[in-house]
Amino acid sequence: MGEVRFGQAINLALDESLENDPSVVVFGEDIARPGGPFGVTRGLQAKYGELRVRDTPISEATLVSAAVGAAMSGLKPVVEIMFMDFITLAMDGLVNQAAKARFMFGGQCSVPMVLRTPHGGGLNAGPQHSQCLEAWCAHIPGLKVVVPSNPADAYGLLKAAIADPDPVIFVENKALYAAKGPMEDAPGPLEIGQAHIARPGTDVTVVTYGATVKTALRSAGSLSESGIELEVIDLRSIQPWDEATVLASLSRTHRLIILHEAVTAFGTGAEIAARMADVGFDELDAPIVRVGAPFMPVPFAASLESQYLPDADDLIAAVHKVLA
Amino acid sequence: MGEVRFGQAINLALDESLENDPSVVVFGEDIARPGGPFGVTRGLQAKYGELRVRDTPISEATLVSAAVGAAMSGLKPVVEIMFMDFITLAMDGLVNQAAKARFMFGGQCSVPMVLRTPHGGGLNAGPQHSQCLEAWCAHIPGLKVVVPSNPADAYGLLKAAIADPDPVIFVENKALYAAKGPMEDAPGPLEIGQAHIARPGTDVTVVTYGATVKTALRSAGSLSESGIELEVIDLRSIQPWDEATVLASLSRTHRLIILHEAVTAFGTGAEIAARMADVGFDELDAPIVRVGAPFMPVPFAASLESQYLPDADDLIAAVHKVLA
Amino acid sequence: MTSNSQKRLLGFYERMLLVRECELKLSALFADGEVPGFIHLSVGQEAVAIGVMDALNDSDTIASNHRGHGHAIAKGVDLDSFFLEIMGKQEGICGGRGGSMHVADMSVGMLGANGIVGAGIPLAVGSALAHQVHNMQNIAVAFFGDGALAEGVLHESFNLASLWKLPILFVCENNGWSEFSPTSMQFVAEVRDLATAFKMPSRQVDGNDVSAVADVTAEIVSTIRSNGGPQVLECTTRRVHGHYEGDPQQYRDADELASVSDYDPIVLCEEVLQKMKTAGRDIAAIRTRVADRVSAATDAGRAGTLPSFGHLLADVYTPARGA
Amino acid sequence: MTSNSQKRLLGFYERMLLVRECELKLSALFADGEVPGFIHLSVGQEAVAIGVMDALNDSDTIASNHRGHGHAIAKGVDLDSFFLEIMGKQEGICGGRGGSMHVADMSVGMLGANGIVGAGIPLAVGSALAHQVHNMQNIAVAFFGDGALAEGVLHESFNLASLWKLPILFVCENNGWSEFSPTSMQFVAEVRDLATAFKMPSRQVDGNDVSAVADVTAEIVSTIRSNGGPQVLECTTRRVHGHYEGDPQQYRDADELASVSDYDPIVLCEEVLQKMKTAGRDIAAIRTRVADRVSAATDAGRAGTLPSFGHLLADVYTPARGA
Ligand SMILES: Cc1ncc(C[n+]2csc(CCOP(=O)(O)OP(=O)(O)O)c2C)c(N)n1
Ligand SMILES: Cc1ncc(C[n+]2csc(CCOP(=O)(O)OP(=O)(O)O)c2C)c(N)n1
Ligand SMILES: [Mg+2]
Ligand SMILES: [Mg+2]
Repeated sequence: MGEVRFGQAINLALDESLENDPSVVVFGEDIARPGGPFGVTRGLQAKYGELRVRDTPISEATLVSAAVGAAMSGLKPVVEIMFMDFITLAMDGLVNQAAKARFMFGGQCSVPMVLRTPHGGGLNAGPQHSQCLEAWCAHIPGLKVVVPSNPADAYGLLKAAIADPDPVIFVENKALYAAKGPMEDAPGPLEIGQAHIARPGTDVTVVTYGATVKTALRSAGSLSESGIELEVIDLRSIQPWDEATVLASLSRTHRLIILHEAVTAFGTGAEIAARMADVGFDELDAPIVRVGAPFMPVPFAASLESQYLPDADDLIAAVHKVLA
Repeated sequence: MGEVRFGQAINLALDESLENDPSVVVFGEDIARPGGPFGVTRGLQAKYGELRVRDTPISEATLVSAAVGAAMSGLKPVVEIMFMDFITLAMDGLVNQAAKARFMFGGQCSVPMVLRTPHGGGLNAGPQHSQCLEAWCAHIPGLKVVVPSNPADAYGLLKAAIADPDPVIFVENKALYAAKGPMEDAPGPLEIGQAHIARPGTDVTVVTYGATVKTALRSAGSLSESGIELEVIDLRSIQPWDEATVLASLSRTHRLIILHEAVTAFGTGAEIAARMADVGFDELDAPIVRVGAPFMPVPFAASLESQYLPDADDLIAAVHKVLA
Repeated sequence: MTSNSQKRLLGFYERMLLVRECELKLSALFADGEVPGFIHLSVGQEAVAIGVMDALNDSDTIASNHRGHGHAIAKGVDLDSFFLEIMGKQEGICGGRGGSMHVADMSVGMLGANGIVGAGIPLAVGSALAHQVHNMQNIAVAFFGDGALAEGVLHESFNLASLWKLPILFVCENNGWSEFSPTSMQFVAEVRDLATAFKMPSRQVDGNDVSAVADVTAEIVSTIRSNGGPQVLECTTRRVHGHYEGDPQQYRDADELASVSDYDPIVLCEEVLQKMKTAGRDIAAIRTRVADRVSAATDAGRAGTLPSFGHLLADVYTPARGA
Repeated sequence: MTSNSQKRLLGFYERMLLVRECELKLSALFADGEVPGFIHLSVGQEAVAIGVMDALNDSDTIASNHRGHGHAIAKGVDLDSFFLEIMGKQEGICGGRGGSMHVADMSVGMLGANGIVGAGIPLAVGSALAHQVHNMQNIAVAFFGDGALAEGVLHESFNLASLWKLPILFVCENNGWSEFSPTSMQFVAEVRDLATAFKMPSRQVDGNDVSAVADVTAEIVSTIRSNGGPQVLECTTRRVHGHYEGDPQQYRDADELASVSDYDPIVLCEEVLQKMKTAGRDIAAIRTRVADRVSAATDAGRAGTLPSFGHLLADVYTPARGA
């Protein structure tokens, strides 16, 4: 298939899922006729009709809860929340309904729905349009949380998410939409919960996901020139997350850094660090260092946001710290 | 003052705050005339009138956002959300408005509001009336999160929270409402962000907060008989949390356990463990162990819930693990 | 000879009585400590559940609320499994994980009671969306109280259902109270005015008159099934017990509380049956049958085992096929 | 001689023109890369902001939305600080941390633009609550678009405001579009019907006729100030530019888009001024003044410094007194 863009890969996964499974429906604000705020859902309504691909009113709470009710009644809804900041309006549906229905009804039903939503900064979109709130979802038993880092993974993980019987939060870093990457001709779904070693290395394990995988790979390239070999693990999904792969890597490198765009404090990195400080304790030769956003809202001004976002320099400083 | 109950201490703090500051208002569902679902706000409307102490409709999203707007306009609202599970309905107000207003408006205003809400199990109230979601709030820059463990602290921390210029989430474990504890005659406010060493010890540091402080103290008592001395740190507030006190304790005991009722994964304990695996790494002589709820919704049946909740046995097992 | 209308009414009577006796039994079991947690009874409101459900099929879906025992029983959940659940037993319909506030039975289209006020409303909207996409003539029904009227999802759901012409019936059970506060302190609009604003037909019915509820619902449901779009039904009724069992209801006016028995839907039904000259033995037979069923369900509930914790962690997500 | 009504209209004209010229300048600056992020312009909708704000005092509060430039300018935010903010400068009214979607000025009761559709509505309710408790005759105004009508907080806020008789005016700026979707695909109810359901008086006004907006608002506001409780005002208007700058509006019918200039509130105002035989030099003077102010603000914006990151972390919470 050659090179595709991240957004295209998502479109393709939606397209094929709609094509192959009549129970798949797609809805969200401005996703159908206009094709989505980032153009990701373009063409789907024309192809699959107004019954299955719908524009909705601005009613996030009801959209998500309706997806739950629809999933309990035989559909596989893929609902889009335009910016992850807006899931704040829909947490009841996600947390009290979607996440719990299967368990609290004694396994009588599953809730096969996907919530797609973009997170992340880089567009100077300001404090209410840039947040990375995936750690919230990962804290909730019953939800799965997937964060792809490149087009091929976005495709494979979204196919898997739509096929998954349980509710999956599918997080798309909006800075990636235009990114290009290679994709096989007839790719299959990826397994949710399986990490990918994006670059093998011997000195420091860097665990990351989403847009910061690129940051880590870039840093790995430049550090390699000075003889430091990072092993970059792309988690792909943070709930469940691939503890075995991380632990195995740590057992080789004995040094661990976790990198993500979300606020460091109480973020995804905290769980990985905490877990490794327990089960991986004997393997650790250095402090576990987390690299993430500082404890503040995402500031608007370009000069502020660029300093706010964790970057290669931050990662390299952390590498030097764990190697000191 | 002798012994008071946890609920009474909260009532007293509200009463005095209403008395001393005409800008304090209190509202929530069934809190005024009926005196609150747990009787905590009893008598306040009779004393301070219908203008300042109000029953509200069941509209959590608007209650919290209205508290924000009121706080920006000169009031100090104390809003109650009946169960912490229901903050899912009000996260926009908390996260996108309350937490960010000061920062994103360049410091033009503060948002002096308090959101009181009960968390926790033990009442067989089931999966939608028992959750501990404080880690969500602690992940959000701009919010403070306070969780008292006893009546005197509840009083002192609530007085501080109401006086605080920033939004404070005040979390009350509902299993504590009837608990009694000593209180001084004219107690002052406590400082938010300062932990309390509830029991000094030399062998293992146990960091906890809220209802599980009692669990830790009980275990400490019984372990002491077999010569193991736990140092029990009651965090009192988890955002900000008292890193210095925890680190100092770890530097004495070299062993760390974090205990809370919330789900372990991606919970408050993760942040504390992660931080100590970084800044406290050199002090650690054993894996950091977290004790919390398993990764599942809170089950209803008494036989299930009692096994679900982390208890003294779980803590003692963890102590033996870090001492092994 | 028993006329058809008499037969129909006897059916309503028996089903209402079943709900009533189940709940009174649960109340007693609760008082004795055999039911954990807290329970909300629909005593006095049985005509709504029975009347509405009379018009529904098993393939229609309902979403209920915290006061959902009547909805569950009326929709056809197995009574033993129901008692077992509320008593927190392994054999309960939800394995003891949900209890009173989360009784559900997917096999009869009962998508669950709900602990979050208003939350069932958008769930039912989603279910109606599924019916519409599947084009199966099924409908979804959302049951909610007057207290839920103040939740934003009601508004969003009214709009979405009307905009998309979904096959859904919104049933507001207006019992005048929302916990310890009267409706007048909670909500200023009338349900019918809201429905009108959202361009949905609405009806108001005496929710304590089971025949009236059933008749109106039957009309409405047949319109909805023929692609008539969403409708709203407000049933005025009375809450007899406290908000939850153990609530002494001190906030209620003594006269008002005393008067609730005048509206008892079961008593009213029995009066009509008597006017119809229904044979006393028919009523007596119903009473016996109901008492027997409730006592059998109680026995079943008591005989259930305490759920074991062991396998729960593996059951948060759907097990992989073949696993 | 200039009559009083002429003077008033000239005032409106000048203020609307100021909003317009500011936004057109921002549009150009955005195209040139001098404004980061994205911006939503209110071109064509200026009469609403200017007309409504004419009835308000500095101590009245407003909560705005993503399309808030007009509201901010009309409420009196300092123009230099406004440009500085939108251009992401340290000296901006919010220190460059908020930008276009978060312009706020507490000193004139502007509680902020808002990036969350509908979110300003309950904020204004809270502000009105503060006014009521303080008993100061101040009122709060919520500005929101037709798209926000579908958010649940609207319903909750209508109810709470009406229940508590809060001094609040809900202003719906109905420009027929919600991003790329027409209102007809978004919301089925009429604003006035909702207001009526919630027992609030409501008015509908041609939102492109600044005098009409000002007159109606003045009436409403004086009623609210005398403890008349909440009211609703719907202003019908047109969005001229895209949802955000850079939006090519391909989803809009060419004729409809072409017709928007017929409704331009500034052109309409100028026509009335001409009918009143207003001296050409008065209008020319206004144009010059406005152009000068905008160009001064642009210069100020450009002269601003890039905000420094250093102290930000210490400014998430309110510094301790004396610190
Ligand atoms: C979101 C939410 N808020 C508050 C509650 C607490 N609560 C449970 S029932 C109830 C009153 C509901 O009143 P209504 O809808 O009229 O139902 P009724 O109890 O009268 O049947 C309240 C406030 C809740 N369960 N969920
Ligand atoms: C909660 C939320 N959902 C969606 C969006 C994205 N969004 C921004 S503006 C807008 C349309 C708003 O339409 P309307 O309220 O009519 O205002 P207008 O843009 O027409 O002025 C949408 C969907 C948002 N910012 N917040
Ligand atoms: Mg009620
Ligand atoms: Mg609009």
